[in-house]
Amino acid sequence: ALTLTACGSSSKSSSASSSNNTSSVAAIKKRGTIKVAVFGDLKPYGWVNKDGKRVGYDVTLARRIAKDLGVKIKFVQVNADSRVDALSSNKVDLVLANFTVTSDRKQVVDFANPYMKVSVGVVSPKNALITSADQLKNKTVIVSKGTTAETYFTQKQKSVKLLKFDSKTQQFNALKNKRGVALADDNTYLYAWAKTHPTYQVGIKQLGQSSSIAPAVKKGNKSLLKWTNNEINKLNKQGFFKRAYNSDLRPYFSSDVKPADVIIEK
Amino acid sequence: MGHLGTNILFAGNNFQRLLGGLWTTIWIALLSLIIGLILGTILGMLRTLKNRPLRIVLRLYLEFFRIIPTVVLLFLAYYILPRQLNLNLPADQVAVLVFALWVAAEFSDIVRGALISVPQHQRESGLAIGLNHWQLFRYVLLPQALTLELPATINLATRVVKTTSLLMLISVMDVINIGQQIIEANGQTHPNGIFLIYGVIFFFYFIVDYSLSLLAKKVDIAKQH
Amino acid sequence: MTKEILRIEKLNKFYDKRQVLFNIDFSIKQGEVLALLGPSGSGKSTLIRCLNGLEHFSSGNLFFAGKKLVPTEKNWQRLRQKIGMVFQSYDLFPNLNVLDNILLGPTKVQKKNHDQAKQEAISLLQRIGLTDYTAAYPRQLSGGQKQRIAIVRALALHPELMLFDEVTASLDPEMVRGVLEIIKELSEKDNMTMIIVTHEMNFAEQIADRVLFLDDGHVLEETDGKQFFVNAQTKRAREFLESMKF
Amino acid sequence: MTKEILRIEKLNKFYDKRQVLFNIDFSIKQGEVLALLGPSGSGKSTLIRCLNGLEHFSSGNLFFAGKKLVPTEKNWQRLRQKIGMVFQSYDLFPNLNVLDNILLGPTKVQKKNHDQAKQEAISLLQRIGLTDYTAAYPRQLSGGQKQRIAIVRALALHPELMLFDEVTASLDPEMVRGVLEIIKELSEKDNMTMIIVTHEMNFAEQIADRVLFLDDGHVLEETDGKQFFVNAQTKRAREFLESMKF
Amino acid sequence: MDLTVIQAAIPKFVAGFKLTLWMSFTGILGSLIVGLLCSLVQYFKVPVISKVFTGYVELARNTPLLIQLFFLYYAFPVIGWKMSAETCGFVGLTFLGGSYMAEAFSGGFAGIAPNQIDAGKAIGMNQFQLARYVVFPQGLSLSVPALAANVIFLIKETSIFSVIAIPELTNTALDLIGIYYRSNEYLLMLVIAYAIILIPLSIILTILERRVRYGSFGN
Ligand SMILES: Nc1ncnc2c1ncn2[C@@H]1O[C@H](COP(=O)(O)OP(=O)(O)OP(=O)(O)O)[C@@H](O)[C@H]1O
Ligand SMILES: Nc1ncnc2c1ncn2[C@@H]1O[C@H](COP(=O)(O)OP(=O)(O)OP(=O)(O)O)[C@@H](O)[C@H]1O
Ligand SMILES: [Mg+2]
Ligand SMILES: [Mg+2]
Repeated sequence: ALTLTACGSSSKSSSASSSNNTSSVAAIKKRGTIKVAVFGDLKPYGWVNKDGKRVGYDVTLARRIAKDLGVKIKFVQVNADSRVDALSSNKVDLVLANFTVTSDRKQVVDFANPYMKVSVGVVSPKNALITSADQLKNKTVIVSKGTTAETYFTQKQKSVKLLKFDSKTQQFNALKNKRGVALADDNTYLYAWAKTHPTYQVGIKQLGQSSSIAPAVKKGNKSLLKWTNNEINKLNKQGFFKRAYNSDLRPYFSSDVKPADVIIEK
Repeated sequence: MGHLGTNILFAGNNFQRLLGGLWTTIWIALLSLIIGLILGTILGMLRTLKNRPLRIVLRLYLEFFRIIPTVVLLFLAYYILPRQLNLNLPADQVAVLVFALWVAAEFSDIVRGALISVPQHQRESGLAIGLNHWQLFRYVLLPQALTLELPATINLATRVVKTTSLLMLISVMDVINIGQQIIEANGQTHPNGIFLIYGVIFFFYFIVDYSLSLLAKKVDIAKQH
Repeated sequence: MTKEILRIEKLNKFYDKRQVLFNIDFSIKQGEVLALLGPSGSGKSTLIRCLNGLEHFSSGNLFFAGKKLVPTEKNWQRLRQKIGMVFQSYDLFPNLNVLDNILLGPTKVQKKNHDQAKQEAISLLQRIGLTDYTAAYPRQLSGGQKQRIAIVRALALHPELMLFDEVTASLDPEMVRGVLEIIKELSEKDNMTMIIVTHEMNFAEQIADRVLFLDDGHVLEETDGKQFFVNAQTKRAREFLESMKF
Repeated sequence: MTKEILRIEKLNKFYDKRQVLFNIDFSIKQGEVLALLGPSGSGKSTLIRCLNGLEHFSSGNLFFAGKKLVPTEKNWQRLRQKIGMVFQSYDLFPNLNVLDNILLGPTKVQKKNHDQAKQEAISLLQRIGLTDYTAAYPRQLSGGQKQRIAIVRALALHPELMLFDEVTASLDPEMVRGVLEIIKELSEKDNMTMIIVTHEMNFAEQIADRVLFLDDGHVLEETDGKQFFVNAQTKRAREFLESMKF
Repeated sequence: MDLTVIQAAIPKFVAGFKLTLWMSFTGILGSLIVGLLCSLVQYFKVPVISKVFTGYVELARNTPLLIQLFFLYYAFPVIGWKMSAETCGFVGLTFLGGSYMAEAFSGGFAGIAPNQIDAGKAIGMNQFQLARYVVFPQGLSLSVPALAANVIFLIKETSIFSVIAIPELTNTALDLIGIYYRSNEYLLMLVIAYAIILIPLSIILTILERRVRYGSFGN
């Protein structure tokens, strides 16, 4: 308990003041590498393919950002519940791990401009398809710790029993093993997952409000935030996200998903 | 075996990747052991001294590491240390740090136990030929303690290797994390791959630890003769 | 008058609150052999261990070669080089071979030249007939051999006084003789000054110039060696001697 | 002619490939005391342990009360109730008090009535003067007391033969006498048949009707008790006796 | 450090605390039974079964609980064996703990002085009586220190149950961190919770050990 005695709340004590910001654009450039948190098992956003290479929509964005910064990239594989701590503990400079913008999270990290649309979806076996939230009452639903799906059910539908996992691999395996009647997570990956698992279907496409996914930086890291905002705008203008959608996402989605369901274009 | 998905193991460079993960596991275990054993020896020696405050501090250190589960220690070191002490290490170094401190705590107890179980008359006959305290440690107590504690040390090593399985929880790309990536990447083509991949990992750990256990038994038997 | 080697004045020893030695006074002269006899628990070991500081006495004075000892750890450590001691338990260091056991004192403590110390060690081993075992480890030796080497290890420091605490008590009966003979030779040939605790009454009778009989931490009598065994002064001592014979 | 209790014919014993007992033949009659003497490692303990099956002999026959033993574990177990044995190590069960140590055999093995066995145990304790210690645990006793109780524990089964393996070897010298006196009384008053391994030559001389002298696993001589100590037949035995005196 | 955060989380921690205790208790009980059974079979060298048990002990002792749990929870259902998370936790902890306890018991049985066995035989005891009156009571007390160490070890191992979604203490803390991002508070609470379980237990076990070591048999 030695390390814990003299601390303020995590957000306050760890905000990056401009004087010793180890993740400022200047610091990153000086270091020559940018550390980016990504998922390692979330196909098709951040995952490791059969050849052991990191790929996916988030990863492609991350590589582009590194290129535009003129630095090398270092990936740090995270689970959903460690994304905030990865930033506040300076483990990474930037999170590009399908990080949904929420008001809670805004208190503890700074989000840049969004690059994707998302809402909570629910996938279930076709032969026992869940199509409305009412069907979930008193049933067990599988989620990942630290996701918006978990938060949604924790706050809005308390009667649902949650089975909470650390990683995406674990949660999907648990669904396959029928450890819950359905699995709730961002609809964007559920589409992809359902495509490769034809006996399952995303029966609820949207629960609660739609929200957006954005890069996140440590609270107070103005320098990198500003740079990233500009970068997202620039990439948008260049049609980068559309291209990335076509190469990284479209092959994994079924035909009923449109680009407009996922990416944000201004 | 085909339906269990043997080919998943050799598809692409999967097997090499698993071996790479195993290597991560092993070097972290090895490095933590080396650091931990050295530190533990020193702490163990200090714990036999009659200095009361020192002994209390070292005892607290030992109890802290003995009571807190290693998972929790890893999270503490990975997330809290950087914020409170401004010490920001990459995950693998955090792992080495935590394991080394943990090994040092456990080993200090082993060393202390061995030192005090060196028979009293050995200590006295050392004194009787005029050895001073340091010489007594150096020439009489420590060498005897080291042979006494060898089996316990090897057992500790097996525990360290096993505990490296927790590294996946702090983003170290160890053999289990890589195994999960492979399971995920090949999920729809080899639905049973999960069985095989976990089997292989299970087997990896078993090979490493079982050989260590055999060694410990051998040393123990040799000692009794 | 021969030189006095060691003198003890009013030595008292407590374990916690329990007094186990009461006002012990005695002295030993160069070349003398003093036997310390008494029933089990009478304090023989405690007394002999006080003489080289393995136990700290609670009050009293110790004079070595006429000089009063100031009992600091440093002084004890220096004194121990002049006082050799052999115990009941085989106390060779199991991690060192015979030669290294013997050389540890001379080379590490007294910082003598290694080759010279080695030569001397070998000639001591010759004397006890164990040159063949120079490179052997203690576990390869019998109890009797170990005790003889323990004696050599003490001798290698050239002590002026030797203390023996029941050195044959854990030995097989046939081994006893060899060890006692070495001790006897040390006294007769080398004129070594010695204090001996033993339960071998025949041996004590042959070797002791003087007997100190302890009972319950008190010196009950201090008698000439020959006389003690024939005609002890106190009833307690006579009873003790009786109980030792079957 | 008195009844023969035990006879051994051509007993051989190997540890792995090493032979430690060679063609041992002997017998013992009711009321006789046989002393087993010999240097350390000559096989005394091994032989005496073969007699009640703690070691299995490799070949040879054992007759008890004229009947040949078929060496199954079951038969040994039955035989052991007729053969009491006391060892060098204090072998009381540390988890039981004195009375329970003594009663374990009669009540659990021989299924005797508890109250009756208890009465008998107490009268045995009376004989050795330890009635005060009925409820004590072994750790609260001295070595001599423990050995006397171990003897009582063996006696409680009403054995026809008692085996003693160096029962005084780990005792403080002053404790020895008490234990030996009990054994002597057993022979003289109760006319108990006994085989005794001991290094106390004075004791052996007083008690042994016959001596079996072992050397290197061979019976070197079998001599009348009185005669052995005055005039042993073999040179080896005379040397051995010599080494036991200082 | 925010006290309101801590206060708000107490009910969840209490639930996790109870679950950790319950899982530990059942798992340790299971381990003791399995371990005792194994060590007895090994002690009496029961043919075939003792070999099988030896194999089990080596397998369980030399592999991480994490992988054992993954197998039970994620891989076994693939071949049709599905157990609830709690059952997996119980089976996993018992599987691992049984091997540790077996070693502890065996160590105790092996530590009995050979002269005690001889003494038992010498008063005519049969194998069963030897086991009942000599080997068992003395072996048990000799194995107490190792058993105690295993108890602590197994309680700590329950922290791994978070990977199979059992909401015990560690899982509770990690979950709360994932939702509310208050690592300092929750990790502190976690450390304290383990301390509340393990410090008194460790003290009790030390006293027990000392009792047994000084051989206060029967009083
Ligand atoms: N470390 C100790 N702590 C407390 N009391 C002790 C200690 N060592 C010895 N004693 C007690 O001091 C007294 C003297 O013991 P000591 O060992 O000197 O006797 P001894 O004459 O050498 O006996 P023995 O012939 O059995 O060796 C005994 O009553 C013993 O119980
Ligand atoms: N368990 C064993 N395994 C192998 N050899 C043994 C074993 N027990 C004894 N021996 C050997 O058998 C021989 C006889 O030993 P035993 O103990 O019978 O001798 P002893 O006459 O009783 O000696 P002592 O007087 O020292 O008790 C010795 O050479 C000994 O080394
Ligand atoms: Mg003594
Ligand atoms: Mg013997």
